Amino acid sequence: MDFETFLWTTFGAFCTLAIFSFLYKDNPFYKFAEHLMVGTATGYFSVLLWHNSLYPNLFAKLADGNWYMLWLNSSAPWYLIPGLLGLLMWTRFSKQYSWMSRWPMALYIGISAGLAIPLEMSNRVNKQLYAMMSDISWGNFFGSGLFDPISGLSQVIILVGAIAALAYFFFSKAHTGAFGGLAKFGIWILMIGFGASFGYTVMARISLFIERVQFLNRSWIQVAFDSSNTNHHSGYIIAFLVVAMAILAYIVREIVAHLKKSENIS
Amino acid sequence: MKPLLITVSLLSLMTAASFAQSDPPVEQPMATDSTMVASTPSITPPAPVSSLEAKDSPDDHGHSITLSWEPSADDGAGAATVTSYVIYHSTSPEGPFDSVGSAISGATTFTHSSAKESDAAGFLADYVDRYYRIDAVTADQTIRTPSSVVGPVQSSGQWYNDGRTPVAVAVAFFGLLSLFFLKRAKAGADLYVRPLGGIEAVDEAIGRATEMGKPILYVLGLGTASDISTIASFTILGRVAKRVAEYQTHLIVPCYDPIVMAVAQETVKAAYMDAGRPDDYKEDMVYFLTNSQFGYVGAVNGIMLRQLPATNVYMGKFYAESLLLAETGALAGSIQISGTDEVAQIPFFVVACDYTLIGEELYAASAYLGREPLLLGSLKAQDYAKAAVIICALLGALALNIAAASNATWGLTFKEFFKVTN
Amino acid sequence: MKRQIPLVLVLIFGLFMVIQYFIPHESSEWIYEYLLDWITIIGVFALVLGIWSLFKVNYDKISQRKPDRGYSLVLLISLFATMFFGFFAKVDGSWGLHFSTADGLQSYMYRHAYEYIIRPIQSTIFSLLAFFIASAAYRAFRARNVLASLLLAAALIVMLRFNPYLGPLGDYISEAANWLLNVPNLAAKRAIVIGIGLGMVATALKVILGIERSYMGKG
Amino acid sequence: MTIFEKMMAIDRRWVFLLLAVVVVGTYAISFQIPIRINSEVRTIYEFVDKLKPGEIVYLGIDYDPSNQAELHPMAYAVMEHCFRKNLRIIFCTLSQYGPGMVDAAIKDITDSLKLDKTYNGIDYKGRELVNGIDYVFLGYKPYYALQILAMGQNFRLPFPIDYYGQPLDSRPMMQGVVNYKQVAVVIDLSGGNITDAWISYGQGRFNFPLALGTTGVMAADYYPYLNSGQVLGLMGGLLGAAQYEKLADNPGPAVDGMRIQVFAHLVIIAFIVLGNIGYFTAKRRRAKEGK
Repeated sequence: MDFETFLWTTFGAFCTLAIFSFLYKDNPFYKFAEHLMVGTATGYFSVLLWHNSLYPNLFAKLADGNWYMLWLNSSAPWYLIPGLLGLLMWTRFSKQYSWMSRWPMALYIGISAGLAIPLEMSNRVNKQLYAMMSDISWGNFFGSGLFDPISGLSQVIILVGAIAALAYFFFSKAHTGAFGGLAKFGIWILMIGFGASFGYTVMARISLFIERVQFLNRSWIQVAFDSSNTNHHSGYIIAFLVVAMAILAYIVREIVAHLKKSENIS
Repeated sequence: MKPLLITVSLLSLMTAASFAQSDPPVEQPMATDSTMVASTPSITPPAPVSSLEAKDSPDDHGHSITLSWEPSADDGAGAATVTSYVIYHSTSPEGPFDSVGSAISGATTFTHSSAKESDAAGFLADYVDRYYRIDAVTADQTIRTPSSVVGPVQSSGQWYNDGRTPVAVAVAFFGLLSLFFLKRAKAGADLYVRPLGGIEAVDEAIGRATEMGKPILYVLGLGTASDISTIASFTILGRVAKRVAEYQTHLIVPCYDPIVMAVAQETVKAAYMDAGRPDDYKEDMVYFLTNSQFGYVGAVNGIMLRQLPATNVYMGKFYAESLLLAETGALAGSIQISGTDEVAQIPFFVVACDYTLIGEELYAASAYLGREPLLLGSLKAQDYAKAAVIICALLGALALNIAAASNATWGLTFKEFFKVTN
Repeated sequence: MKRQIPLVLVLIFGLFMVIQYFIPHESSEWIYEYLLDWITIIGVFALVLGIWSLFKVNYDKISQRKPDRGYSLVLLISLFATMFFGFFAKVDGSWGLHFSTADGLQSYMYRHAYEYIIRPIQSTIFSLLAFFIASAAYRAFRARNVLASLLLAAALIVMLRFNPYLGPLGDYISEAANWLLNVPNLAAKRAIVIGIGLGMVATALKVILGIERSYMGKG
Repeated sequence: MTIFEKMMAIDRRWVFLLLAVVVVGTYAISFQIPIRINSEVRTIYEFVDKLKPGEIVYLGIDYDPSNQAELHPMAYAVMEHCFRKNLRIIFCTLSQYGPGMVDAAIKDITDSLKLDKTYNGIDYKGRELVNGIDYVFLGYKPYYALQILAMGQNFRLPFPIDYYGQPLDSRPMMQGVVNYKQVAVVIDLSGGNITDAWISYGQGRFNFPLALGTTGVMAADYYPYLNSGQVLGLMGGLLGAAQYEKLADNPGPAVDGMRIQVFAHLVIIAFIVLGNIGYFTAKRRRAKEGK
């Protein structure tokens, strides 16, 4: 790794440690990294939206290359409409005309809502209902080769469990009597499902932390002390030490403050 | 933006298909190589495909022909000699025929289509007579047997998608059900709804914030204004903001998406007007943070620990940040109420928040908070729809199992009625 | 006028999109794609409002000399610097701001801002989940009642699924864990998804019909 | 505050600290943990272990870098095992981003094989792997299903020359090797649809012994094929890789990863248990005092 890349990596490592310091408590390092992230990321994604979305989807269609000549040469003049609607959003800068920004907002929400109705009905209701209709292999219960009550029973539980959990979501029926029992079974199924999903995710989350530890170790600490860095060898170590000392200084300060506080109390 | 995603993936699939057409699938072996000939067992020409049919593809926008056939007799027998089928196309029965793609052995259908109008090279014009032929090809590409030519056939676009009829039925059924209950609600029918824990907590939590003199943090999540869960969250925000205005507590609404911010500003402003306190509304209650997922989380976490809100409300679309937000909120000692339709995130909210609206409860929340008869009427429609789903599922399972027991196929026929294709 | 026109727009475009779903014909597809473009374009225009809001909140902090104003300065500098570098590039041998070509995306600072600022911070915030999942489990998994016990038991079984210190019990636990993930979990998800689907359709319907209009503001 | 009440209300920073210490500690210090071996992994290992020197293994590296974390350890464990047993390997990738990865892996394994090693009590002398004698790398071709079928006819049809530009016929190891019939076992490592193609187009048509390595999430979907005998063994995710490493007595990245995971999970479980002990004791005490 060349020295320049190493300096960048050191900055990345500093940001990494600054974010981790949040686990102890809110502190200046975290605040710095947080505000840096908000600024940089907003700038980054805004530019990306311009280059990948607004320019090709609007200006390129209206202007054939020269965005400042958008009233000329347009290959798709009907794209003036969304352009104007977009401009209407800017009426929000004025108090008097800000009501006009409701038009594009209404369009946005109307189109989205209309899009969702058949799509969500199909994807979430029709397709799940189709999947619920299962051919339960009763043969598994009653002889015929392998006796496998678990898999037969499992299919029944999937069907009945889903029905019970749906019953739990009934809003206009009190959870009493037999229906209450069904709804209760439903919430049990929901809770078991939630617990299992939670437990299953732990592994992936731990992996995320391992990946960060690997980054700090392989890409930063090991590089800093790599003796094959003949050029600027001391530079690598100094850069490393600057970050390490800053963090150490903060820890010492915290400990001293803590000790003083407990002295005052006693 | 799911529909967009689907469109994009469909498009890329089509593009891939058009690439497939220009690229011969298997390179020609070096048949002149002497060792090669020695080690390759000789291949006899395979039988051709039979019953080749070409039809306009159903339920589409046109520019597409679907072919179907019976596989060659040499397909799949032992170390099958047929490895692929190459599809040839021409606009005249005499040819010349061009290869337009290939299908793997065992396949019995192929769709000849063009990706897009703009893709001039692959453009397949509608209402043009077309003829097709299929070669059964062995692993050695030079040994192949052509089928007879079929045609003419024309492609065209349809005005109704037959495969989506079950969705049309479901939407119509649900729409009518909703209208029926809305009408009843308008007429003043008394509609019961059972109490919901998370909803009752909202009022309590706002009261608590007022007592403590601390703000309320409302997080609309990572959705855009095109997500229905975010739209549902707007209406909940409206109710919450109205109470907040009445109690004269401070409200913080940091946003991830600029349109969501604009809509949320309108919502909160209207709520303050409703509460009769338009002057208490401040522009800086609803503001934009960043459109980066983890930048947003980092900043909201900072707000929680610095401004120590009494209550955090999370409603809308949440991804991995659900637990990051909820745990930090718990650390700050805030009461937390959450609701999301993102199934994978519900467990984390359930574990880390005081109250969680699970899935559909999020959509019911605005009706609960508003207590307007019209909104309650739509809850009733939802319940009846759920009952219909349960009944259909039971009937389907019953039909399948009874029919299977008597070796009949009508169970499957019943099930297929519910299938959405295309 | 101010309130009626938006509601009419919602109704017309909403209904059109519902019907469009069932029409595969080219013309309907063309309008569909065109309308999706509208949404995207409106969204990008709105970003200016967002950036203005971000700027104003932080500028106010600085001008009112609030305690944490230094961080606001960091935010604003990094925001405008990144935007500048996203457009600033060398094209045809001369440096300048280029809006109509995407050369800025390849510029040194813009790429490095992503690689060495956004990426490490992003993955580190994400990785905080490893800790929060632990603290949430410790705090919330108490067998207070039946529901909490079920949640706890299911989570524990799944978390123990590959633990090597359980001896022969381990096989049963790992099978039980698989069963939990594939049976009750599937049933629960199915019910939630159907419920959500109906809730979404109901909400969207209320929006289109103008019954739910609190998002539209007043006056 | 009694000790039990304290157990219920440990500052979460202690949870964070202990978790961090355990993860970093188990990452830094390499030690052995017992790994329970599932029969579906054992069958693969034993099948490979019983092959005679000189027999040919087809190793399909059909994943892209996004699945590297889970599947790469499997590839390394299998390669090391095969080459130490003096088996020969036909490498092939049907994933677009595979070739560079396979080439790098071959270089790694060549270096590793130069060292003397002892596995399961048997000493293996280091040796130099020779391209064309110990292994061939066929390279990459698109349309995986077609290639799987074509290789069933003759490897030379889709791959007349190998990745390094040598005609397959000029490779000593490929003399007399026509198709799957001359291959002892096909081991496919994949994170997607290619697995299905190997089952239906490969094993289904040509009936060779097929062993699979999949990502952890996918594994559950392939157990039916194990029961029906179409697949002789199955390695699922990091755990499967760790089991193979353990069987081959060659602990590597998968065992390391599992070690960290196991102990991190144990920390979380320990805190949950602690909280519950505290909760129940405090509850009982309160009940007693109430009386």
